[in-house]
Amino acid sequence: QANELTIGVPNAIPCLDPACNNSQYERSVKSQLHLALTSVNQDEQLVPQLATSWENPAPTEWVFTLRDGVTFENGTPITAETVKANFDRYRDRSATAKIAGSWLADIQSSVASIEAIDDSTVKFTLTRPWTEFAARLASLPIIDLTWVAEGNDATKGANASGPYRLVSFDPTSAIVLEANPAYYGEPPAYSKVTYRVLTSPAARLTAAQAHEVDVVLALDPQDLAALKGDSALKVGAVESSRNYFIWYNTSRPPFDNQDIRLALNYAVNKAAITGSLMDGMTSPSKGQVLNEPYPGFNTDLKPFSFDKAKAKELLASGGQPNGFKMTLSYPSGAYPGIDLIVQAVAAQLGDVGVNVDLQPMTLANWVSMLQGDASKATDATVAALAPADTQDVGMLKFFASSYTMNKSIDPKYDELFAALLKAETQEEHAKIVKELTQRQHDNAQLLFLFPTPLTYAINKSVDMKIPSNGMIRAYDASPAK
Amino acid sequence: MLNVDKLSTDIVTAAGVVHAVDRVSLSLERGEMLGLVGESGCGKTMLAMSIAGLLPASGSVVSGSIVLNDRDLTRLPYDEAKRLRAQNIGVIFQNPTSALNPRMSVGSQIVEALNPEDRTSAAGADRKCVELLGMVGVPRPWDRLSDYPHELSGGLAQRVLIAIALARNPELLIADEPTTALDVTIQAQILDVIDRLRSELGLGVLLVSHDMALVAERADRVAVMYAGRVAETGEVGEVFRNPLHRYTAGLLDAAPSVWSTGHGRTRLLAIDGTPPDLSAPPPGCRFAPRCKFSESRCSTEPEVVRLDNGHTYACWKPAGELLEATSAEMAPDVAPDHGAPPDGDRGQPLMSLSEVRKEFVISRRVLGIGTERRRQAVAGVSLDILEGESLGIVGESGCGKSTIARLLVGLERPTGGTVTLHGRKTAADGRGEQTAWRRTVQLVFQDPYLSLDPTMRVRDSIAEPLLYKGGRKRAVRDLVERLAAEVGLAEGVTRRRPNELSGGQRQRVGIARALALDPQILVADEAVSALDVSVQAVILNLLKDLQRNRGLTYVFISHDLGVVRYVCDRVAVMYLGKIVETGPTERIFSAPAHPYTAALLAAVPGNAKRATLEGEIPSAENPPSGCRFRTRCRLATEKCALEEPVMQNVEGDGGGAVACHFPLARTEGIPLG
Amino acid sequence: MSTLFNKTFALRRRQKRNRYRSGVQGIVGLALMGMVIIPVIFAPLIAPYSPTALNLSNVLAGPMTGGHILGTDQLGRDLLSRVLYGGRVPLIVVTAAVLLASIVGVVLGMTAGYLGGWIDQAVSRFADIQLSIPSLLLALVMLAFAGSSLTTLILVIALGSWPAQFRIVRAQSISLRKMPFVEAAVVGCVPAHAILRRHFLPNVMPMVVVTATLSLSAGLLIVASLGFLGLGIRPDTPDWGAMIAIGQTQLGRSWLLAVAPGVALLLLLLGVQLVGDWLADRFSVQGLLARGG
Amino acid sequence: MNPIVETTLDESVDVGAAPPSDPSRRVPLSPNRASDEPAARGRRHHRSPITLRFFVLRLFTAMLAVWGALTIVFFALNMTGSPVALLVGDNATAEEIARLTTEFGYDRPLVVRYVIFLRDALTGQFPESLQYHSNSLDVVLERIPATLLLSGLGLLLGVTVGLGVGYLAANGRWAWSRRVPLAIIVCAEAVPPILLGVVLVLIFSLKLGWLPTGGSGSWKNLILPVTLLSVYAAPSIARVFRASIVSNAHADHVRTAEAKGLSRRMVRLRHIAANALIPVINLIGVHVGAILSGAVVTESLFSWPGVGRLSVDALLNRDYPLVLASVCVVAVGFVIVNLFVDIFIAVLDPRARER
Ligand SMILES: Nc1ncnc2c1ncn2[C@@H]1O[C@H](COP(=O)(O)OP(=O)(O)OP(=O)(O)O)[C@@H](O)[C@H]1O
Ligand SMILES: Nc1ncnc2c1ncn2[C@@H]1O[C@H](COP(=O)(O)OP(=O)(O)OP(=O)(O)O)[C@@H](O)[C@H]1O
Ligand SMILES: [Mg+2]
Ligand SMILES: [Mg+2]
Repeated sequence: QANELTIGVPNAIPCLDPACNNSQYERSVKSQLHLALTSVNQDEQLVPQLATSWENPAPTEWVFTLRDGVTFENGTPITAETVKANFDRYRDRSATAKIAGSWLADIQSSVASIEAIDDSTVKFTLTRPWTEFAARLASLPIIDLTWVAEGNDATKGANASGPYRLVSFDPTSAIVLEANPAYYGEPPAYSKVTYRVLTSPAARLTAAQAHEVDVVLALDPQDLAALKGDSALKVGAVESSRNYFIWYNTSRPPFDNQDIRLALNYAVNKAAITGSLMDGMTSPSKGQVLNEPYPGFNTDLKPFSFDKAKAKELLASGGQPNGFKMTLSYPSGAYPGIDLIVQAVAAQLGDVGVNVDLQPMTLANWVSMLQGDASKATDATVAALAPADTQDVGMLKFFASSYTMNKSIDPKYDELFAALLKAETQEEHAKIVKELTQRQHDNAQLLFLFPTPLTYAINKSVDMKIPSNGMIRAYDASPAK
Repeated sequence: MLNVDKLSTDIVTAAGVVHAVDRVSLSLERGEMLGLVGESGCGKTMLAMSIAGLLPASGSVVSGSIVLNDRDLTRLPYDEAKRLRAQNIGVIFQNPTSALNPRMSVGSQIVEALNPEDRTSAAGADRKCVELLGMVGVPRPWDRLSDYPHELSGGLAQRVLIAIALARNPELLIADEPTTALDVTIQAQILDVIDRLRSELGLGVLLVSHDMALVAERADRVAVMYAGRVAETGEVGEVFRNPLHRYTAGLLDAAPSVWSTGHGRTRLLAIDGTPPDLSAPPPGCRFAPRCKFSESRCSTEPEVVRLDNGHTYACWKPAGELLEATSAEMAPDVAPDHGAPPDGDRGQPLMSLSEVRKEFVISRRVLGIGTERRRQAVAGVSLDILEGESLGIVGESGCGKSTIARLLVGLERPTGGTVTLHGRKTAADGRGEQTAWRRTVQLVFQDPYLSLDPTMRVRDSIAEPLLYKGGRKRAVRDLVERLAAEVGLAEGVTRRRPNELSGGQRQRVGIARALALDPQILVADEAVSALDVSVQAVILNLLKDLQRNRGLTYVFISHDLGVVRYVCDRVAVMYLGKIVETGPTERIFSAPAHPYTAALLAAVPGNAKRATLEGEIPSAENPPSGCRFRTRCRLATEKCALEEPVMQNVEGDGGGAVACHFPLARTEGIPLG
Repeated sequence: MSTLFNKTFALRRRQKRNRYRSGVQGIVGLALMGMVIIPVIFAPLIAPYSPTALNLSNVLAGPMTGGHILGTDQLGRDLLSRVLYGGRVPLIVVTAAVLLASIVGVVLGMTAGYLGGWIDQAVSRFADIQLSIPSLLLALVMLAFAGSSLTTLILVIALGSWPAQFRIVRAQSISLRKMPFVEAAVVGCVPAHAILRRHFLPNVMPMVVVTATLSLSAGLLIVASLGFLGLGIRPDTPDWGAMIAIGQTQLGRSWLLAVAPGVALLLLLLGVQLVGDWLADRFSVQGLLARGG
Repeated sequence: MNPIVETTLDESVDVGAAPPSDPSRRVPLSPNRASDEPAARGRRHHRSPITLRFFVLRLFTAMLAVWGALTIVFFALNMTGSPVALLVGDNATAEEIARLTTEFGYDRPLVVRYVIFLRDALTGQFPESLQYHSNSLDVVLERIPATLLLSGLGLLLGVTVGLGVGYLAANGRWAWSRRVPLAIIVCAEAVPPILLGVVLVLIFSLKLGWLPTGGSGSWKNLILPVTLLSVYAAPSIARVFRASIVSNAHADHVRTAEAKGLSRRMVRLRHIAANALIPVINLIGVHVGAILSGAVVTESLFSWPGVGRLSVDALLNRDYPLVLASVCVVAVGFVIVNLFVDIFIAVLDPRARER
């Protein structure tokens, strides 16, 4: 039916409490049920939502003015007190520990206090300057806390305030939403939306082929070819904020040697992989972990070219003229195409004499490895990390020496990163980011591969833009003209 | 009523076509009982099944006719013949428990067999079932309807089968070895029922059996089958008194009998060899290859000679009056009796049981729910086994004979009392002593088919105990050959596997294996009951020879009193886990002191004072108080229920002991009938 | 009369045909197994390419192009070579696992059946417990947490299939224990271990073999399913299950990717099943323990 | 010589000793009771098959099996460390991990955790699922109807087809009807379900467009997975049923039934086929395990929201509590089914009651 939209998502959506964090798909659903103070629109601009405006009177102070007359589905108004109560909960470690994991760690460590100045004004006092604070709030919706008190059972509804309300909730199968009459703004174009959970790539592909879904994400890039012939579908990819890279265990020889790290960067023919495995949906990274979607993307940097001779030379100067053996772990199945990508990379490294022993892991085991002891980790690992908010800090944080894999070769990186956290202005922030990315590039701290393509297949009757962070919200869609 | 003419039945097997029945002619009148006897595999069952229309799928009647009340069953259309048979022929089988559907209650199995008009109402059908069960002497028939076959004893199951066979008022009852699986006493009960029905309902009965004495006692006429052919038919008395076919004569000679005198003196006259392979029977007289009197003309088929009295036979050299004379000539190796007569002191007790008990736990309580059920297989038995004697143990099925045998060889441990060997207790001994004990006492098993490992060559079976006694390979091999020769196994035989041997050969192997350890005592548990009479005779002779040559002591367990009388010097009679009487063989057989012994003897076919012991053996789980036999004893009084009788000596006449409050005096003889 | 004789002949013919057919079944089964197993064993000699040699400029080539008989996969590796090599993991794993399971099952089954008592109770209950977790689920649990390697795969498959062997051997041993020929050995003072070896083992062997063929096909399916669910051996080692999983999204473009390993597995399974059926027929017909020959 | 009078006379001495547990030797209090008022007793050909002891024994074994299953899985899961890592995500600090480890009690000794786990499991209080943030047992139980529907229908179809083919293979009138269906089903058994699933989707969803590729909601979603599951069960049932019919056909009691003059059909159905069902039902008990295993693959293939897929997802996400709950539920289900199978067999086969 014209007024219905079915979206295929690759993960289960187990929890509708915003304090839980599972995936951007779960966040997409939550952001349509509940309003946050701010919002990032489909053009990735920060726009007002529950707050009509905000200001940053001091580096550590943020004041938000709330929209009047906004209510939950059941008629309860949303006031500054509601916002304060919500953030008090977010900040309360013990209340959210079990469900939030580290999702709220930044809020808990950086927000000193919240004040409801009047019914429509809230003031946040931070412990440090945080230029992207308003953007961060976009992923923290304000909900009815009585719903939480009653056991936050989504099968009984969610008391929504956003454009949609919950009709039915089946976390591993389908979540059905309909337009929320209590929503303050324009009613969404589609009055009924189904998020269908399709966990296997094959299931997503066949569902798209059978036109069972209007929008589906995260297809294997190679599978898109099968859909391209279908005249009813638009298929393509956006460069996502997830960048594939190989993370050296720099505490361990030979990866403490810069020449070796560089050599491997030259040894991998990224273009061949993106051209074949990724079906041209993405291109080699520009010698850094950031790409276009990040504000701090460093346009000065150039990709490492594919140059076998140079790689060999560097290996020799790094003291490994005959190559060496390394273990390479990766979270099998966790990112689109990863299993094939690692095999291709391993084969190419083999060509320059680096013998790769692949070690597939489940996502969970892989995460524990990343947080465990460096001596127990593999020599290197393939990752495609991204911060939830597509902010530079989130991304660059992964490479500070507090992380297992980077027992730092570069003390300066840590210093710069600490400075970044204290940056009070956008300019200062941008400057430090540029310096950080440059250092990372020069050091060849990582083997830079390419951004993952965020692939999609959209029915031509639907007009929808897929943002780089993978948030897929029905209210961003409309019937095509 | 029934006329079978030149009937031939073939069975197609992988190895070829078996001519199981070959041009057989028979007739049977209403109210008449025709006995059909012969060795195993001679085609008795196939003949009976051809008549009943129950041949296996691979079998078919290929020629001849079966005329039932003037209608030839072989020529009628299938459905018509089937209907006719269902109406007129009732069939009962050898193994009653497996002949009933284990899944269905007795009632529903009888109801199925009823005529449609009897089945119109449930209550009516039930009443008819009860009537039938009553007719065949099932006690409390109403309670039986809901029983399942596995809850029935063999005797009851056979009665139920007879009830099923009678459900449509047939004129002809075909009974294929109806009592082979049953005890003598139960056998007598069942045959009484059949006899009664025969006279009451005018049934014609075709009784298939390999027990000559039984047929002699019950049947009007007899047909002796050999290798698919009828060798001899005629009036029962005439045929058995005056057998003309050499085969019939041989069978009669081979069977030890309770009633003939002079047992324990002579060897049995065995028929050598085995019946021919029916897929390629020998030309001419089929018995010729085994016949001591065969001559050249025996290679042509003998004519059937019919005498005036209806006695027919097919033999070129009939036995007739010559029998007595020739039998001596036939068995030149007849040896005089081996040892001293059983009177006097025979020596030291080699082994003794004192107050031995064996209880089996049938089911335990589960978490305090349910009842624990124990079965007393042996309930306080004291018994001495004297050096050099042959001790017989007899009794009805389930009375604990086998358990005693197993206690003697150490396969079971007593739950009470002691077993001593050479005066030393056995149970408490250490491993080494155990081994020594076991090597002194060896066991011969009943079933020659199951007692040899099918995957092993027989010489390895014989050698096995020697190997583990620590024998050297070479010495062991020589010893095995010697043993094989001693039990009469030809040289090449030991290299074969069990499935290439005949039953008799297997039993010889079993005996050789038991002898391998040079035991003093040989316990034979029904060692010959699975064998044909002819083979049985051979094995019995062998056992006797061995005893003489090796000075063995035998414990000989059998339910066949004839065999026991032939082999044993002394007999112990068991009833429900207890010994009720012991004594020298001759005394026990001529002057039983315990009413049970007397009843047991009375049930044996051929007894002039025939009588049947009523009822079944009570459950060993809950034996009757006092004297265990009292529930079936006609002499029982109040005292028998309250007091348990103790063993007391029997006066005179070889002595022995009896456990009865009212032992029979010699003059009383058998008090029944 | 003639009709009766005809019936006899018809019977004889049918009997012959049955025998012939069951023999044929075994031969066909063995042939199918050989058809799959031999090339897999000799893969290094037969395979035209290395199964891991990738060629990113020639991905998903169609069959019979560029010297690739079955075409190439997503990484431009020769599909035929991968199918040939892909049978090695399942075959090694399942053969080793079934062997292991049979040994464990036979040893425990014979001991439990012979000794009875609490040992029997304990092992039987353990087998029951083991059986109450579906074997694939158990394998998943084990693999997800132990990581998959050849050894863990073998252990996991063996873990799933020993109870079947155990139960059958135990049941047979219990009835063997009461067999007169075993009691004869006991009475003949043959030590227990020798009784087990000389009498039990040869007599349970036929059933063990039949059960092993059943476990073999069940094991092959589990290995394939594990590979399919992404818990098989490491992905650069070709493995039919994983190949089917990766190929299933390419059905539109190159259906051989999933179907070729699938068919190889199918032929192998069919062969194993036919042989298993045939063996079962064989042994129950011979009925080594049955009377007579 | 009237046996009835004889026995009753003797047994009147014997009343006190008559064991109630041995029905074949039950002794009436009054010798003649047996023959009076037969009509009032109605049809007495059947008795209640289940004794309390039988039931308790089975139940006890069943509980033991569930406990064992839980124990095995608990230790398997806990051998490899704490699941907190997953919970905290990829950007947590070491101290955060330590804090949560304490919070969840993963710092306690394994044995203590085991005892706590068993205690909680007894009361149905499974630990919270790490993904769903609620009692993991509830999460699993919510999936039960879907799995029951799918496996139930799959088993039903498999058993029906299997029995039909098995019966036909043993009794078919023509040679082809005995062989062809059996041959087809034996070949079907050799098709790996993963391949079959993929091919079914290719044909029926993509090429023909008749059926949805996966998901749940309408009866159409059920067709492909149910077909796939039934392929697990049908072939072996057909084979066992056939073999069982063939061996039963030679049983002695069948000859008795034939001698009664029953129609061939009656003999086949009542005396051969019905008896031949007993091993088949045993097999079905075993099959439930296979079906549940099969459901793991099938549910994953067809995105069916059942326990199978839930447990795979939970495993891949290291959601320990959820894995434990799933395995527990599966084991309980399996054990319950087998309890029913035992009872059903006892109904069918009176001999089994005594075991
Ligand atoms: N179902 C069968 N298939 C093949 N041959 C058979 C079958 N039944 C019996 N025979 C063969 O037919 C012959 C006659 O067998 P039958 O059962 O009639 O003998 P019998 O006299 O009843 O023996 P027994 O005393 O052992 O019962 C034997 O050679 C036997 O091997
Ligand atoms: N292992 C056992 N477990 C339970 N009960 C047993 C066992 N062995 C024997 N019994 C029971 O003990 C009783 C005596 O059995 P036993 O075999 O000694 O009798 P038997 O006189 O040899 O009978 P038969 O003549 O039938 O061989 C029977 O009621 C039997 O059911
Ligand atoms: Mg017979
Ligand atoms: Mg016995």
